[in-house]
Amino acid sequence: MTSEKTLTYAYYPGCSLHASAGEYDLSTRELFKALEIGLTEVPDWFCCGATPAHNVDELLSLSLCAKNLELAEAVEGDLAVACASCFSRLKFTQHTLVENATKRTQVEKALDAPLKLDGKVKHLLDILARDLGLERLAAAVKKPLTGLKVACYYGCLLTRPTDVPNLDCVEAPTIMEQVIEAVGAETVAWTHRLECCGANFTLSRPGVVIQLTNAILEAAKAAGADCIMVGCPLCHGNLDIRQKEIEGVYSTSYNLPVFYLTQLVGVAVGLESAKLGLEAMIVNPLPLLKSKGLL
Amino acid sequence: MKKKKMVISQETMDVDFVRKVEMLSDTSVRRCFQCGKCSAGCPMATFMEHPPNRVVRLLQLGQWQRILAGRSIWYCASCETCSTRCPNKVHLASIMDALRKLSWDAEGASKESYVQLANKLFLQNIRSYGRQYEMRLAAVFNVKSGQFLKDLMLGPKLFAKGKLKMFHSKNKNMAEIEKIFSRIDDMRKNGEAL
Amino acid sequence: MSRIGVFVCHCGENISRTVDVERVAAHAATLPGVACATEYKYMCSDPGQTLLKKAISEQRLTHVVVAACSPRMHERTFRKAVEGAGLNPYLCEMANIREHCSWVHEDREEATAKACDIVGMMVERTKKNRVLPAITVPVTKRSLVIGGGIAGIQAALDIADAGHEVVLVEREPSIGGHMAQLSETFPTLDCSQCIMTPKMVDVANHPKITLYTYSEIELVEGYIGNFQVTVRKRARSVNERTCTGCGVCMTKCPQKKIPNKFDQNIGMRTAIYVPFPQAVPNTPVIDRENCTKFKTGKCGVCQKVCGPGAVDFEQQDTLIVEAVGAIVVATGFDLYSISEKPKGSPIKGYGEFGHGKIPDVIDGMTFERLASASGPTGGKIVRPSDGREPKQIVFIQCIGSRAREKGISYCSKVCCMYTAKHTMLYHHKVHDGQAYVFFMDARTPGKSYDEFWRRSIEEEEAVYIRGMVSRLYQKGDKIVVMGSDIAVGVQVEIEADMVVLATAVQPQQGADLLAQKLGISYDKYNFYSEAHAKLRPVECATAGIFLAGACQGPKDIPETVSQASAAAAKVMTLFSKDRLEREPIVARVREAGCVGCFACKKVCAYGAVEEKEIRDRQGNLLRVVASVNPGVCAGCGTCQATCPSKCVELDGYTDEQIVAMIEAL
Amino acid sequence: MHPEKNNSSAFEPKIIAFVCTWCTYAGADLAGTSRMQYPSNVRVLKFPCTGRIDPVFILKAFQQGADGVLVSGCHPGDCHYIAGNFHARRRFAAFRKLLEFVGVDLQRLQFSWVSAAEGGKWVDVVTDLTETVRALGPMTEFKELALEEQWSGALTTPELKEAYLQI
Ligand SMILES: Cc1cc2nc3c(=O)[nH]c(=O)nc-3n(C[C@H](O)[C@H](O)[C@H](O)COP(=O)(O)OP(=O)(O)OC[C@H]3O[C@@H](n4cnc5c(N)ncnc54)[C@H](O)[C@@H]3O)c2cc1C
Ligand SMILES: Cc1cc2nc3c(=O)[nH]c(=O)nc-3n(C[C@H](O)[C@H](O)[C@H](O)COP(=O)(O)OP(=O)(O)OC[C@H]3O[C@@H](n4cnc5c(N)ncnc54)[C@H](O)[C@@H]3O)c2cc1C
Ligand code: SF4
Ligand code: SF4
Ligand code: SF4
Ligand code: SF4
Ligand code: SF4
Ligand code: SF4
Ligand code: SF4
Ligand code: SF4
Repeated sequence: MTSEKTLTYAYYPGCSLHASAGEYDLSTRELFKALEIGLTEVPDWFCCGATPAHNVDELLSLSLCAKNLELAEAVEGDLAVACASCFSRLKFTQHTLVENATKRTQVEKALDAPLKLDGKVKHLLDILARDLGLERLAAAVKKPLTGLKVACYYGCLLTRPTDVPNLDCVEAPTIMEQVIEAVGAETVAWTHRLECCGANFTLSRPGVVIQLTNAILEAAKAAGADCIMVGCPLCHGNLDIRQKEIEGVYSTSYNLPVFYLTQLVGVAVGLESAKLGLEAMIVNPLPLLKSKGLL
Repeated sequence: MKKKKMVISQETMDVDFVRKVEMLSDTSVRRCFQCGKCSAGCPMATFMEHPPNRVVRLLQLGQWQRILAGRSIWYCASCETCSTRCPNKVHLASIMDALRKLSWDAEGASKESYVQLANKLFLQNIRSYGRQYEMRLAAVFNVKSGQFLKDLMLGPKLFAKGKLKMFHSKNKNMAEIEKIFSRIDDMRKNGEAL
Repeated sequence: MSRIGVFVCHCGENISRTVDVERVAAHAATLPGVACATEYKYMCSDPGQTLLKKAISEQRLTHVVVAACSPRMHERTFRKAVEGAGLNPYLCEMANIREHCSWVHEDREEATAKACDIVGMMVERTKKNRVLPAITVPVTKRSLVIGGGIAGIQAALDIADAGHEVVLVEREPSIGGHMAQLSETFPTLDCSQCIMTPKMVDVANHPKITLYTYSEIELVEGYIGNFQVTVRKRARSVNERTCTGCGVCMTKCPQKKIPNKFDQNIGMRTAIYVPFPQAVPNTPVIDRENCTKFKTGKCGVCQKVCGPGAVDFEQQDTLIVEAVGAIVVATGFDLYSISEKPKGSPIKGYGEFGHGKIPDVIDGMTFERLASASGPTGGKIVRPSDGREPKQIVFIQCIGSRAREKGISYCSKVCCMYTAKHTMLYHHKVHDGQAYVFFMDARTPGKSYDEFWRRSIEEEEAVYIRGMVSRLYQKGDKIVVMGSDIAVGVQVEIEADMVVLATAVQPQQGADLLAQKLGISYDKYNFYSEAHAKLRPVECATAGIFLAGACQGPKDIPETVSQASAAAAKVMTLFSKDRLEREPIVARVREAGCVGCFACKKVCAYGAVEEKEIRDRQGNLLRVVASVNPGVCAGCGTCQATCPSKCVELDGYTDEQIVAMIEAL
Repeated sequence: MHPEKNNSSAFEPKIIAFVCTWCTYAGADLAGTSRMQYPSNVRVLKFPCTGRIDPVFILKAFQQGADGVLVSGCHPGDCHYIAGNFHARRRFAAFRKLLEFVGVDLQRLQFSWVSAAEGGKWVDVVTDLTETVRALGPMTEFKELALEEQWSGALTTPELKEAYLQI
C-alpha cells in the first residue's frame, strides 16, 4: 500500500447513526478526516430495512437495499458501511441478486430499473485493516492505547451470512483485534465474541436482550477486559444503554464502557473527546481513559 | 395444538406450503437430517417452544400450522448462527424469514404479537419517512402494545445524551420509496412474487 | 464369395409357436450369399450342434447365423461348436428371434416378418465378419502390493503363501499402517498390537516377499500380466543390511524432542528413529529435516556409536524397476483434520470448534495412542495440556463426515463403533469418570456391533445425547460444550476436561496422484473406484489392478481383511494361467489415416490409447499416431465413434458390419 | 420389408433401436423372458456400449427408411465401460441440435436408459416411441436431404470437421 494513494468512499451511515448512535457517526467522520480518507454521504439514502424487513418481507428488504446500492453508485468510491446490520443486509442483497436471477428480476421490477451491482460494500473495519492497512494506521497513532485491555465484540452479524463473501473468517475472525492492536491496545481472548445480543428485540422483548447481554458482559468481565469495542449500533445499544438495567436485574456491577471502534481508534490518533462523542456514552468511559493516561 | 396427535397423510402434509418456504428461503427443507446443531447454538432456543431443528422437522412433515401457532419464529433473532454452523447447508435463518413472511400474510395466526407489531411499525416508518425514527418507533410501540411505562427510565437519559431526536428531516425522494412499496404490492397482487 | 449357413431353431415350441420357422428358413435361403438354410427343434442340443458342424464341413460354409435365442444365452455354445468344425468362432453370429421376437409378440404374421428381418440383418452383418485371432498375453506371476497396512499385509501374505512372489511397497519407515496405532479393537476388544505384530513379522520373514519401506511408486507402465513398476527407495541413511537394530543410535541422538507422527505427535522421538518399538523392519531412518548433521554438518553421534557402522549419511534415493503381473492397491486412509481448512475449497471447516487450537480437543486416533499400552503415556488417559486425568470426557461423532458444508458428505463407517469402544476403554481406565457422546444416530451394522454399542451405554454407563454440538470453547481449564438433546428438545451444556472428535476417514494424501500413475479411477473424494459396486468390488476397471482396504472407502478391520484376501484370490486367479486369453474385441488404429488428434485418447477410460512415433529408416520422426494397446483395451468402441478421421476400428463392431445391418432393413 | 399388415393402407412405422449389450439389450431380453408384449416394429442393433454409437449410424438409419430411432444404454454411472455412456450422451446432445437444425422432428429420435433389470421400461419406451412415430407419420425429410455422400464418414470441409468435433 503506497502512502500516496488517496482513499475515498461513499458513506452509508444507516438510521441509527443519525439517531441513537450519533457518536458513531461523528467519530467515524472525524477519524476518517484525521486519517485523510474521503467520505461522502450517499445523498438521500433510505433505511436498509434492517432485520425487521427481511424478517417478514424479503423482497422488500432486497429492494430497499438494492435501491441504496443504486444510490451509492452516484458517489465515487466503494461503499463504506458503519452498522453491522446494514452491512450484512447490503452485502447479502448484492450477493443474492448476483446469484439468483429470479430474485434479481423481481427486484429490478420493484425498482423499475436495471441493477449494476458491481460496487464493493465494505465495513469500516475492512477499510481500516485492509484498504488503509495496519501499518499506515499504526503510523497515525499519537497516543498508543497501551495497557488498555479491550474485548472485541463482533456480535452475530458482522461476519455473517456465511455464504456471502465475508469480512473475515465466520467463526474465528480476528480483524477487530488486528485493528485495535495496531493502535497499541491489548485484546483479551474471550468466549462470547460472536454470541448474539438479541439485537432488535430490544424494543419488543427487552427481557430476552437483558438475559443474552448479561452473559456477554459477564464473559468480557471474566476475561479481564477494561472495556468492550463494537462495530454495530445495535450491539452498542444493548451493551451500553442497557448495562445499568442489567446490573440491576442481576445485582452485579460491570462498569464496562462500550466503545465504537472509531471512538477507540480516534482516541489513539489523538482526537479530543468532543470529536468522538465520548460524553454520549451511557457508561462513562472517561475515568477509564484517564486512568490509562489517554485523556 | 402442540400435544395433539399428528395424523399424517398426503392430505395433512401441506407440501405446497413447504415449497413456498423453500422458494422464499432458497434452501431445501428436506436436506435437514435432524442433527440438532442449529438448536445447540441458537441463542433464542430457550425461549422457543419448538427449537429450530424441530421447526424444520415440522416443515418436513408439512405441519406448518403447528409452527405458526407458536411463537418460535417470532423469537428468532436472525443471528444466523444456525445457518452458519449447519453441516448440511440448510439456511435455517432464511427459513425463519420465510415462515414469518407467510405467517404475516396469513394474518396473525401467531401468539406473538409484540415482535410483529414492532416489525410492522418499523416498516411503516420506512414507508412514511424513508428512515427509522427510533423515538417514534418506541413511543408508538409502547402505546400500541399497551406498555405505556416500558423503558420509561431510559427515555430521558437517552434524550439528554442526544440519542433520541424528536424531529428528523424526511427523505427528499419519498415518492420513490412509496413507488417501491406499491410496485411490490402490485407484483404480489398479480402473482408475480410471493 | 461367402457361403453362409442359416440355422433356425424352434426351441421346442418357444419360437415356433409364434414364428413360422419354416418360412424364416425359406426366406433366408433366398438371401444372397446364403448357401444353406435349415430349421431344427433344439439347436443347442447335441444333435443340433452336430447338424451344424456337419453342415459346415459338408457345405464348405464360410459363415454361420444361428437364429435362436439371445446371444447372451448361447453365443458361446455355438461359437465353440463352430470352432470345433474348424471355423473361426467370430464368423458365427446369432439372430435373436426368441427373446426379441417370439416371446414378445403374439401375431404370427408380424412375428414371422420380424424374424425374417432379424435373420436378414445378421446375414448381412456376418458377411462382413472377419477372422479374429484369439488374443493372449503372457502373465508375469509376481505381484506388487502398495501400502503396508493390514490390508496390504494380508494380501501380501495370502499371495506369497500361494507360492507367488510379492513386492510390498510402504511409504513410511515401517509397515503396520493405522492398525498398528490402535489400542484395542472393536467388537472384541482384543489388543491390536497382539494380533498385528505377528503378521508384520511374517511379512519380514517370508521368503517370497520383498519389502521396500520408506519407498514410493514412481512410475507404472505396462498392462495386465505385464506391468513394469519403478519404485523410489528413499535414502534411510542407515544401511539395512548391516544394521542390527540394536537401537544404540537412538538412545544417543541429541535431537530428542521431535513430535512422533506415529503417536499423533503426543510422544517424542529422536532424529534417527523407528516409529515404534515393534516396527518392521526394525531399521532406523534418519529424518533429515531434523537431524543436526544434515542441518549444520555437525554431530554424527549416531554414526560414531553404531557398532556395525550402519549409519551412512551419503546414502541416496535409489530407483528399482520391478516386473509384476498384478497390482494390489492398499494405501488406506487419513483422518480429516479440523485444524486445516482445505485451501481454496468451499468447505467451511470447524471454526466453531476453535480450528483445532484448543489443546484438549483431540481426535479419535490420538485417543487410541493415549489408551494404548505401548503408547506415549503407557496407556494412561491424560490431557495433552497438563497431563491430568479427564473426569468429564465428551465424544462428538460425525466430525467432518456427513457434513457437506464442513467437510464430507459420506459416513465414515467406523467412528460410531470406535467411539463406543473409546467410552469403554475410558470407563475401564478412569473409574470415577463420566463419558458423554453427542451423536446423530449410531450406525452399527455388523456382527455383534449393535450389541457392542448397547453395552457401552447399558454396562459402561456412557451417556449418549442425540444431537450435535454447536460450539466448543475454552473456559478456564475446562472446555464448554454447547450441544442440544433433540429428543428432549433442550440445549445441553457440559464443562468437559477433554473432548474427543470422531473425525472423518479420508483417502491418503496424494491418493489421486498415485491413481493417475496407475491409471485407475477415483471418486470425487479420491477414494479408488471399484469396477462394479456389488459384483466386482475388489477389482479396478483397469485390468490387473485390485483394491484392498480403506483406500476404496471407509472400512473396519474385518472388512479390510476380507477384501484383502479377496484381492489376493483375484490375483491368484490371474496367476493360475501362463497366458491370458481375452475376447479379441479390441480397437485398432489405421495408422495411415490417423491425423494424431488424440481425440480417441481423451475419451478412452482405460488409457488404452498410446502415442506411437512413426519414424523413417533414418530414425527421423515423421509423425505421431494413436495406437491401441490390445492388452488394455476393454472394447467399448468409444474411441471409434469419436475419431473424426474414422480410422479407429473396433473389431467385431466395425462400421462396415453395422452399416451392413442398417442397410439390410 | 415393412411388417405390412393385411390392412396395407395403415402406416406401420419402422423403428431402429441402437442399444448397448450390457444394459438395454439385456433389459430387452428380460422383457422376452417375462413374456411382455410390445409392438413388433422395432429392430434392435447391438453395440458393446452406447459410446460406440456414431451419430452417422442414426443418419444412416433415417436414410434407410427408419421412421424413428431409439438409442438406449446403461443408466448414468452404471456404464460397463466406466464412462462410455457419458461420452455418448454428450455426443448425442450436440447431435440432436444438428438434427433439429436440419429440420428433423426430434420426437423421432429418443434417448433413454434401460438397465438389465428394466424389461418393463424397455416395453414402455418402445411402445411410446412407436406410437409417437405412428402419429407423426412416415419420415420423409431425410430422403430429400440426401446427406449420404457428406456423411459417409469423410469429413471433407473444415466446417464439418468443426461441427463434428463439437459432437
Ligand atoms: C480412531 C480409529 C479407531 C479404529 N478402531 C478400529 C477398531 O477398533 N476395530 C476395527 O475393526 N477397525 C478400527 N478402525 C479402522 C481401521 O483402522 C481400518 O479399518 C484399517 O486400519 C484399514 O487398513 P488399511 O490397510 O486399509 O489402511 P491403513 O491402515 O491406513 O494402511 C495403509 C498403509 O499404506 C501406506 N501408504 C499410503 N499411501 C502410500 C503410498 N502412496 N505408497 C506406499 N504406501 C502408502 C500407509 O503408510 C499405510 O501404512 C479404526 C479407525 C480409526 C480412525
Ligand atoms: C429385503 C432385502 C433386500 C435386500 N436388498 C439389497 C440391496 O439392494 N443391495 C444389496 O447389496 N444387498 C441387498 N440385500 C442383501 C442381499 O440379499 C444379500 O447380501 C445376499 O443375497 C447374500 O447372498 P448369499 O449368497 O450369502 O446368501 P443367499 O442369497 O441367502 O444364498 C444362499 C443359498 O444357499 C442355499 N442353501 C442354504 N442352505 C443350504 C444347504 N444346506 N445346502 C445347499 N444349499 C443351501 C439357499 O437355497 C440359497 O440359494 C437385501 C436383503 C433383503 C432381505
Ligand atoms: S443444523 Fe441443519 S441439518 Fe442440523 S438440524 Fe439444524 S437445520 Fe437440520
Ligand atoms: S437465526 Fe434465529 S433460529 Fe437461527 S440461531 Fe439465530 S435466533 Fe436461532
Ligand atoms: S438354442 Fe436357444 S432357442 Fe434354441 S433350443 Fe437352445 S435355448 Fe432354445
Ligand atoms: S544403525 Fe547402528 S546403532 Fe542404530 S540400530 Fe542399527 S546397528 Fe544399532
Ligand atoms: S547425526 Fe543426526 S541422527 Fe545422528 S545423532 Fe546426530 S542428530 Fe541424531
Ligand atoms: S460411522 Fe457414525 S460417527 Fe462415523 S460418520 Fe458414520 S454416523 Fe457419523
Ligand atoms: S482420434 Fe483418430 S485421428 Fe485422432 S489420434 Fe485417434 S485414431 Fe488418430
Ligand atoms: S475401444 Fe474403448 S477401451 Fe478400447 S481403446 Fe477404444 S475407448 Fe479405449
